[in-house]
Amino acid sequence: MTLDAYVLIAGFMFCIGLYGVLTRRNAIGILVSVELMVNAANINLAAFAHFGRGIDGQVLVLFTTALTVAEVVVGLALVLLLFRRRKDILVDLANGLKG
Amino acid sequence: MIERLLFGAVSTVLVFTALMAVTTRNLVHAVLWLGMTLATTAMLYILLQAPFLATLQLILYTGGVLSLMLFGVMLTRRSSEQDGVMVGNESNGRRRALPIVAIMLGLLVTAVGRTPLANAPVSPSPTTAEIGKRILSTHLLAFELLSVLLLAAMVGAIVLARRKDASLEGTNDPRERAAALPGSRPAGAPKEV
Amino acid sequence: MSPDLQPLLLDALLAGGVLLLLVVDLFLKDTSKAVLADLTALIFVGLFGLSFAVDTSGSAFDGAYVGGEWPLFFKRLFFAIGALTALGSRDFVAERFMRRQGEFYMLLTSCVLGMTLLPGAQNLVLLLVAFELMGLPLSMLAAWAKTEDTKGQDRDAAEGGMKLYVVGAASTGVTFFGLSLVYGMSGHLDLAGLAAAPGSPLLTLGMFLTLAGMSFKIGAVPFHMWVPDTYQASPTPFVAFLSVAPKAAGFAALAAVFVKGFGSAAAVWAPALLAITTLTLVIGNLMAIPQSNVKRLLAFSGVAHIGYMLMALAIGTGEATGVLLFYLAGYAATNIGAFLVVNAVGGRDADVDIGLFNGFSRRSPGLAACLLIFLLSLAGIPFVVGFWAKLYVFIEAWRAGLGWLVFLGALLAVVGLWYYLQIAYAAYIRPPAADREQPVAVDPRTRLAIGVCLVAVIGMGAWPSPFIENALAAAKAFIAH
Amino acid sequence: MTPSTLALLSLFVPLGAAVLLGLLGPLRRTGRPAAFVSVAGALVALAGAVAILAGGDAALKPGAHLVWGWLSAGPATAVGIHVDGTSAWMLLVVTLVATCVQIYSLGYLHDEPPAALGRYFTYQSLFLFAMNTLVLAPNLLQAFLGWELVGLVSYLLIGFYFRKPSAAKAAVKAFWVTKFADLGFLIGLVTLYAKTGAFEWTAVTPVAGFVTLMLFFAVMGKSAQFPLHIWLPDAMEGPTPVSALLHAATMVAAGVFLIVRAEPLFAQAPMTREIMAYVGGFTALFAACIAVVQTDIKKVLAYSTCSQLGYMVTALGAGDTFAGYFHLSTHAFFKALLFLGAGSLIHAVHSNELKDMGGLFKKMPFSGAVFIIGAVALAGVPPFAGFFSKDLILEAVEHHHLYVPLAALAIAAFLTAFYMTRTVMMALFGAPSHAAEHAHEPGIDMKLPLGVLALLAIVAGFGGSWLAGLTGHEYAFHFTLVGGAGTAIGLLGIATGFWMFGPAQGGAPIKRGMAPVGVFIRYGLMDRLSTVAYGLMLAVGAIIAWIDRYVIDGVMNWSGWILLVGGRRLRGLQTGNVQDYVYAVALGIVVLGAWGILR
Amino acid sequence: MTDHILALTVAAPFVAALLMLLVPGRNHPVLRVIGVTGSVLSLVGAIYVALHYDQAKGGLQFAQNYPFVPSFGIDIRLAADGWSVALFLLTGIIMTAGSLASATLTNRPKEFYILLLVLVSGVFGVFVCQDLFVFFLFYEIAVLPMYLLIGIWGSKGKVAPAGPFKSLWKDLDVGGKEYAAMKLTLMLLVGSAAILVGMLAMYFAMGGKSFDMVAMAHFKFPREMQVWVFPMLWLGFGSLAGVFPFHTWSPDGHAAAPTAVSMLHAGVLMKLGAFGVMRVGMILLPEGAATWAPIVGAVAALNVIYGAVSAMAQKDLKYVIAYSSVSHMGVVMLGAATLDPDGWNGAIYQMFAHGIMTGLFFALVGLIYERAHSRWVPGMGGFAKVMPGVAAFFTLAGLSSLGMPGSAGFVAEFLVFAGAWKSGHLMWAIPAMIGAWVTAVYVLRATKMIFWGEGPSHEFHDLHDAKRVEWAALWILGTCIVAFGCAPRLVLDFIGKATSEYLPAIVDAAHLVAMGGGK
Repeated sequence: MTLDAYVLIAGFMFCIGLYGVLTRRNAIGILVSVELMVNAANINLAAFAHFGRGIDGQVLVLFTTALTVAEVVVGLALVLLLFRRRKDILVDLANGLKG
Repeated sequence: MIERLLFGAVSTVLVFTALMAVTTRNLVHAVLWLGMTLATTAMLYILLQAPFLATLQLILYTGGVLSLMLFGVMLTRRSSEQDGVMVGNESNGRRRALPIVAIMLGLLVTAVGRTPLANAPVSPSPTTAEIGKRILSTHLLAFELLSVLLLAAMVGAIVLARRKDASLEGTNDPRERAAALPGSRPAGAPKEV
Repeated sequence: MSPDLQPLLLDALLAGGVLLLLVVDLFLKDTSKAVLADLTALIFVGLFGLSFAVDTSGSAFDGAYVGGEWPLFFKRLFFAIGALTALGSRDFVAERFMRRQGEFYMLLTSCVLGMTLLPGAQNLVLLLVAFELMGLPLSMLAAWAKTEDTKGQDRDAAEGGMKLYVVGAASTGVTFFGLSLVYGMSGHLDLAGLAAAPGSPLLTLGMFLTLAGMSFKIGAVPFHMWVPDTYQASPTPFVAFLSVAPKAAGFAALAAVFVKGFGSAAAVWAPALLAITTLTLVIGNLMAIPQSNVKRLLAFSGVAHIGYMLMALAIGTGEATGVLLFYLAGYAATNIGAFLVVNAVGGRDADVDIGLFNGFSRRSPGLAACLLIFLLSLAGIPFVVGFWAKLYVFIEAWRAGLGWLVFLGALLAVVGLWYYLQIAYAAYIRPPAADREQPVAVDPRTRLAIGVCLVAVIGMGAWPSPFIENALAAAKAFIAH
Repeated sequence: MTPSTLALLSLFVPLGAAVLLGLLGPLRRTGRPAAFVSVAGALVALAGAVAILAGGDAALKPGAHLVWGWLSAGPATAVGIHVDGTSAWMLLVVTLVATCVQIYSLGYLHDEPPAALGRYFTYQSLFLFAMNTLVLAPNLLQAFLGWELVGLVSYLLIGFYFRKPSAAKAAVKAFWVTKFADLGFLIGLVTLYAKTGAFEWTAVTPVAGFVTLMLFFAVMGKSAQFPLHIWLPDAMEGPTPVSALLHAATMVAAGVFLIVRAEPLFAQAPMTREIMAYVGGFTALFAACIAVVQTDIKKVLAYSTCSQLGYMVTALGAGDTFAGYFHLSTHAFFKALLFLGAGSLIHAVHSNELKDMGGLFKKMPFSGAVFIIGAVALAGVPPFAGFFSKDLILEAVEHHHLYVPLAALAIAAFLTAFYMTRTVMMALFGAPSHAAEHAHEPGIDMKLPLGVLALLAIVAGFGGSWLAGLTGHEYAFHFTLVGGAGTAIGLLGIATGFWMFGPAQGGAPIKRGMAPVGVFIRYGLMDRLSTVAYGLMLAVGAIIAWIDRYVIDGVMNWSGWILLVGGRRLRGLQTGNVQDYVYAVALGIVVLGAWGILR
Repeated sequence: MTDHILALTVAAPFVAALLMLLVPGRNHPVLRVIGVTGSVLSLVGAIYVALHYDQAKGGLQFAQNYPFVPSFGIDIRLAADGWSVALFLLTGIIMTAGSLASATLTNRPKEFYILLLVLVSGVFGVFVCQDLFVFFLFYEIAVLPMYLLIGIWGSKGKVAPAGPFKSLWKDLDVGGKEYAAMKLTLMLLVGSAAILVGMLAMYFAMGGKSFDMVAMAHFKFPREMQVWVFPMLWLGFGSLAGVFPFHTWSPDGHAAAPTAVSMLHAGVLMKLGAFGVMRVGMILLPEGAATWAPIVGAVAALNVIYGAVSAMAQKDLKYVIAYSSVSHMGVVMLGAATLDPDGWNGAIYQMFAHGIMTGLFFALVGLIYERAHSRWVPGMGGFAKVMPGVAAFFTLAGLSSLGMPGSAGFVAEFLVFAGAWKSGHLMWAIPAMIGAWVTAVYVLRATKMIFWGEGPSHEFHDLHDAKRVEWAALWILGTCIVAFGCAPRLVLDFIGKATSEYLPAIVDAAHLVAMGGGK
C-alpha cells in the first residue's frame, strides 16, 4: 500500500471528525469527534514514520495519545461541571455569554 | 495484494465506524463506535508495522479514553433519560457543516494528489526498544513534562468534578462570604464537607 | 547540575515549585491557604531574580532544548506575569475558592512551566507537550469559579471554561493533524529540519493547519471567538493572566515554527498571516466598540492588540521579532494592570459592566489614574509603553513595505481610542451611583501588583531604550541560532 | 516748535485724552470733568494746527516728513506724519470743527448720564486722533489706518444710544457698508504694495488705474456716493453733534481728502476720474432729489451732505483737485453750522421732525439766524462760502467738458437751494407747532461754536486764493458764465422754495406729487435693497451652516455611525453558541487551506 | 540659566502640575496659586527668551540636546528661532490669562489645572523642539488632555441634532460634550496617524538614523516622496489647524469646552497645527510644499470665507466664536501657502494675533455664559447696560477679529493679503478679504444682539460685570491686542528674521517645481 492511501484515509477521518465537531450538540459527542481528528493525525504520523520519515513519528504518536488522554480527562471534568450547572450538556444551550 | 485487500477492508471499516460515531443518535453507541474506530486504527498500525503503537492504541484509548467517556455519559444523563436506554446525541447544523467539510476533504484530496507520495520508500520498522531509547533521550524532557501535564490534568479535573466541595462556595450572601474570609471565621460556621 | 541541564535550571526549579505548592497545600488549613499565593509569588519573584544571576545558555537533550537570550526574555516575562497574577489573585481566590486555592496556584504554576519551556523548544514534540501543558490548565482555571447556583455571579463559569475547552480541543486536533502533515513532508520534528523541507501542497496545508491551530491560543480572528466569552465568565485575576501569558507563549510557538522553522517558506505563510492580521485588527477593534461589559471590551481590545503583534510576526525579520517581544512585554504590563483594576472595581463579580466605573475617579482618584494610564497605553498614546510598542511595529512594518497596513493600523488605533475612552469617560466624567460612593477597596497585594504594572508601563514608556535593546538582542539571538 | 512737533502734538494729545479716559474708568464716569479733558485735548490740537499755519508757508512748502518703520524697519511700511499745506489746512479744519462740536456737545448732551457723557467724549477724542492720523498720513498705509479708525469711531458714535434698536441697527449698517467699501481700499493698498513695494502717495505705477478705482470704491462708501450712500441717512441716529462732525464736516469728507492726497495716483488714471465725475454728479442730483421730500431735518441735511459730497467728487473727477478741496473746506464749516443749528432747534423742540417745528425764528433768533446763514451758504448765494467753492466746481466741470455731470450739478444746485429754503421756511417761519411754543435759545456753550462757524461760513469763501497758495494751486475768483448761471439757478431755487413754502404756500399739486416719489425712492428701493442683501447673506449663511453640520461634519458622523452600527452588527456573529465558534475555526482553516493550495 | 531656559520654560508648567499632585484636592487656593504661578513662570521664561534672543544673529539659539532614545536617533533637541520666540510669548500670555480666567473654577480644580498645565508644557515643547519625533510627542501631549478637559468640565449648548439624520445621530450623542470631546480626540488622532506615517517616511528616506529637523531641512528628500508626504503632514497637522473639511471638531469642541480650555485650544493649540504645517511640512519638504501650495492656498481661502459665513448663521455664541476661529485659521494657512515673506510673517503673526484675540473672546464668552447661563444669542440683548466692561472688551476682540487697524488682527491679515497678492494669487486673497468683511458682519451682529438694544430681559437676573480676578485676563489680553496692533514690530521682527532664514530654500524649490525640473 502506498503512502498516499494512508494519508487519504487519515484525511477522511479528519474530515469526519471535523464534521462531528461542527454538528454534535452534545459535549461528549464533540469529544468523540475530536478523538477522531486526533486519530487521523496519528494515522498520518504512523504512516509517515513507516514510509521513510524515521522513528520520530511513532514517538509523536505516543505523545499525542497521552496528551489526548489528558485532554479527555479535563474535558469530561468540564462536561460534568456543565451538567451540574445546567442539568444538560447540549453545548448550544449554553449560550449565556455572547455579543 | 493481500496488504491491499487488508488495507481496503480496514479502511472501509474505519471510515464506516467513524461516520457512525459522528452520526448515531445514541451517545452510548457513538462512544462505542468510536471504540471500534480506535480499534480498527490499531489494525492499521499493524499494517504499518507499528505494533508498539497498536498496543498503545488499544490500551490507552480503548481502555482508558473509552471507559472515561462512558463514565461521562452515565454521569450526565438528563433526568428525562433516567432509564439510560437512549442518551441523546442530536446533531444540528448539518447543512452548513457539510460544505465546509466537503471543501476540506476536497482540499486534502487535491493536496495529496498534487504531492508526490506514492513512491515513498518503506523504512525498517523501529523496535520498541529504539522507540523507548528515543523517548528517554531526545524527548526525555517532553516525557517528563507529560507527567507534569497528567498530574495537573488529574488534580484539576478532580477539583472541578468534585460534586460540591464547599457549602460556602457559590453563595451570594455577602455575610457568609465575609465569614469565609481568612482569619475572620465565625465560630458557628459550617464545617468542611 | 550537569552542564547540559544548565539551560533548564530555572524550569527545573519551577517544576520543583509546582510540587512544593502541592505539598505545602497538604499541610495548610483552608483558612490559611492564602499564604500559597504569597508562596507562588515568591517562587516567581525568586526565579525572576535568579534569571539575572545564572547563565542559561547552551543546549540540552540532543538539542531538543536550547537556552539563551530568547527563552530568557520569555522566562522573565512569564515569571513576572506569574508573580503579578499570584499577587493580584490572592484575596480573590482566598475569598471565593477557599478550599481550592492550592490547586489554583499549582495549575497556574504548571501552566507557567509549560510556557517557560516553549520558547526554548527546538523540537515539535517538546513544543507540543509544552503547548498543551500551558493550554489544559487554562481551561480548567477558566472554569474555576464553578458553581451550581443558577443565579449567582459565576453562573457562566462552566460555560466560559467549556467554550475555551471545546474550541481548544478542536484546534488541538487541527494542530496535530497539521503537524503530522508537516512532519510527513519534511521528515523532521526538529525546527532546524523543517527549514529544509521541499515545498509541496501538503506541506502548505499542514503549515496552515498548524497556523490555524496555534492562532487559536493567541485569539487571532477567526479563531478568537472564545476570547470574550471566557474572559467574561472567568475570575478576573485569572483573566489578567489569560489575556497575556498564553498570548506570549503562543507567539513564542508561532515564532518558533514559522519564523524559525519555516523561515525560508515565509513567502507562503506571510501573506496568510497578513490576511489574518488584517482581519484581526479590523474585527477586534470594531467589535470592541459596542461592548458595555468591560471585560468583553478588553477582550476584543486584546484581539485587536494581537493584530498588531501579528503584524510584527508576519514581517518575520529579527528586528520585527524583537519588536514583537517588546510589544508583548508592554502589553503584558498594561493589560494585567488594567484587569487588576477592573477586578478591584468589579468587586469579585465576574461580570463588570461599564456602569460600575461611573464616578471611579471620584471614589478612588489614584486607582482611576492608574486605569487611565493603562487605557492610554492600550490605546497607544505617547509616554506610555503602548505607544512605543505600536510605533516600533509600525516602523518595522514600514521597513517591510507594508505602508498600507501601517495606515490601517494607525487608523484603527484611533478607533481603539474611542472605546478605551468610553471607560475613561465613565470613570472620569460620569458621577458615581448613589450606593457606590465609597472608595474602591483594594487589598495591598493587588495594590502592589498594580503599582508594579504602572511603573513598568510608565518606565518603558518614558525610557524604552533598554527594553527595546534587550528585546532586539533576544530576537537576534533567536534568529541567529 | 517745528511743524512736525506741532503736528505730533495735535495727533497725540487727543489720543492721550482718549487713552486717559478709556483706561481710567472712574474719571470717565464723572461725565463733565471727562468732557473737559477731551475738550482740552481738542483745544491743544487746534492750537497746534493754528500754530503750524501761523508758521507760514515757508515751513510747509517742502512738507515736513517724519516716519518710523511700522511693519518692518525702513520707510516702505512706515507710519508717521507728513505736514504740508494740504494736511495742515485739513488739520485745522478738523480740529476747529471738532473743537466747536465738542464744546457744543457740552451743552447739547447736558442731560446725559455722566457715564454716557464720559464715553461720548472718549469717542470724540479718539475720533480726533483717528482723523488726524488720516490727515497727517505720510503714505496710503497710514491713511488706511486712520480711515478704518474713523469708521470705527463713527460706528461707536452712531451707536451712542445703543439701547435704541434703531440706533444699534444704524451703527452696524454704517460699519458694514463702509467696511465693505473699504475692501476696495485694502485691495488697492495691497496691489500698490505688491507692485511698488511701498505705499507712497506719489507712486508711479502702471496699475494706478486699478488702484485708484479700488480707492474710489472705498471713497464711495466713506463719502456716501450712490449706491453706497445708504448708511448715511441712517447714521443720523447718532447725537446731532456727531452728525455735524463725522457725518457732515470731516469723516465723510475723508474720501475726498484721500483723493486730494492721492492726486498723483489719480492723475495717472483718467478713466477712474471720469467714472468719479459721473458717480459724483449722479449722487449730487439723486441725493438732492431725496432731500427735497424729507420731513426729518437731519435727514434733509444728511442727503444734502451726500449731494455736496457728490459735488466734490465730481470736481475731483474733473481733475480739479483744488475745487474739491476748497468745497470740502467751506462745506465743512457751513454744514457743521447747519447741523449744529439744527441741533439747537432739535434741542429746543425735542424732535427731528420739521412739522414739530415752525415759527422758531421768533423764539430763537440767534439759532435761526445762524441756520439761515448756513442755508444761504449751502445754496451758493454770494458772497457766502458755498458760493465760491460751488462756482469753482461748476467751472471746473465745464472746463473739462463733462456736460452730463454738469447738468446734474446744475439741477442739484437748484434743488439744493430749493430744499434749504423749504427747510428754513418750515422750521423757522410759519405757524409754530405745539412743541415749538416752549422753545428757547440754548446756552452760551452751544452758541459760541455756532457763532464761530457762522462767521466762517460767511468769510471762508474769501480765503480761496490763500488756500490755493498754501496747497500749491492757483486760484483767483473771476466771474464766468457757468458760475453766473449756477448762482442764478440757486437764486431761482430759493425763489421757488419761498413761493411754495413761504407765506404764499403755492404749488400744492407739485408738493402732493413729490412726497410719494421720494418716499418710494428712499424707502421703497434703497431700504428694500439693503434688507434683501442682508437677508440673502443670512440665508446663505444658514445654508452653509447646515451643509457644514450635516454634510461635511456628516462624513465624520457617518463614519462614526457606521463603525458603531458595524460593531453592533458584528456582535451578532458572537452568538454564544460554541459550535459557531468551532465553525469559524473550520471556516478559517478551509479558507486558509484553499488559498494555500489553489493559489 | 540661559543655556537651559527653553527646557526650564517647557518644564515649568509640568513641574507645577507635579507639585499639584501633592496638594489635596480640596485646597483650592493653594491649587490656584500653583497653577497661576506655573503659568506666570512660563510667561516669564518666554519673555526672558524674547529679551535674550539675539536678533542680529538670528537662527536657532539656546540650543540644547538631551538624549532620549539614541538607538532610533531620537534626542530632545530644543532650540528657539524667531518664530519660537513669538509663539512662546503667545503661549505664555494665553496660559497666564487662561489660568487666571479659571481661578473661579470650583469643580475639581486640581485635575483641571494639572491637565491644563501638562497640555501647555506640550505646547511650549512643540514650539522649540527641533527633533521631529519629540516634536510629535509634545504635539500629542498638547492634544490629548483635551478629552478630559472637555469631557469633565465642558458644557452643552443648545445645539441638538435636528433634521433628517436626527435619529441616526442620536446614537452618537451629537451636540453633547462627550460627543464633542470624543470627536475632537478622534479627528485629531486620525491627523496624528497621518503625521506619524509622514514622519516615518521622512525618517526612513533619510536613512533611518535621526529625527533631527535641522538635518532634515538640509536633506533633499526625493521629489516624488515629498509630493505624497506633504499632504499627509498638511492634513495631519491641518486637522488641528481646522483645515477644511477637517475643521468640524472645532465648533463642537470649542463650544463644549470650558473657558480656559477654549482659550488655550483656539488660542494656542490650533496654532500648533498651522505651525506644524509650516515648520515640518513646508520647511522640511520644500518641493512638496511648492507643489501643493496652490491647493493649500485655495483650501485656506475657502476656509476663511466658509468659516465666516458659517459663523454668521450660528445662534450659539460659542459656535460663532468657534467658526470664527476656523475662518481665521484659514488666514494663517493662506499666509503659509503664499510662500512669500510677507505672507509667512503674516501667517505667524496671525497665529499670534488670533491667539490673543480668540483667547479674549472665549474668556468673555465664559463670563457671559457664567452669568447668563445661556449661550443663545437671540435670547440676549441689552447686556451692555449691566456689563459695560465685558461689552467693551467684547467689542475690542471683535474689532481685532475683523482686522481693525490698531489691533493685532489688522497687521496679520494685512500681511497675509499682501503676501497672497504678491505671490500672484488674487483668487485666494479676494475671497479671504470678503471673508474678513463677513467677519465684520457677524461679529458686530453678535455684539449688537448681545449687548445693544433693550434689555436685559428678566431671565437674566444675575448679570453683572466682571469682578476682581476676572478682570485680569481681560486686561492682559485686551492690552496685548492693542499693544501688538500698534507696535507690531515687538514680535514681527523676530518672526521676520526666522522667515528670512527659512523661506529662500522654499522659494528656490518653488522655482524648481514651477520649471518642472530638479528631480
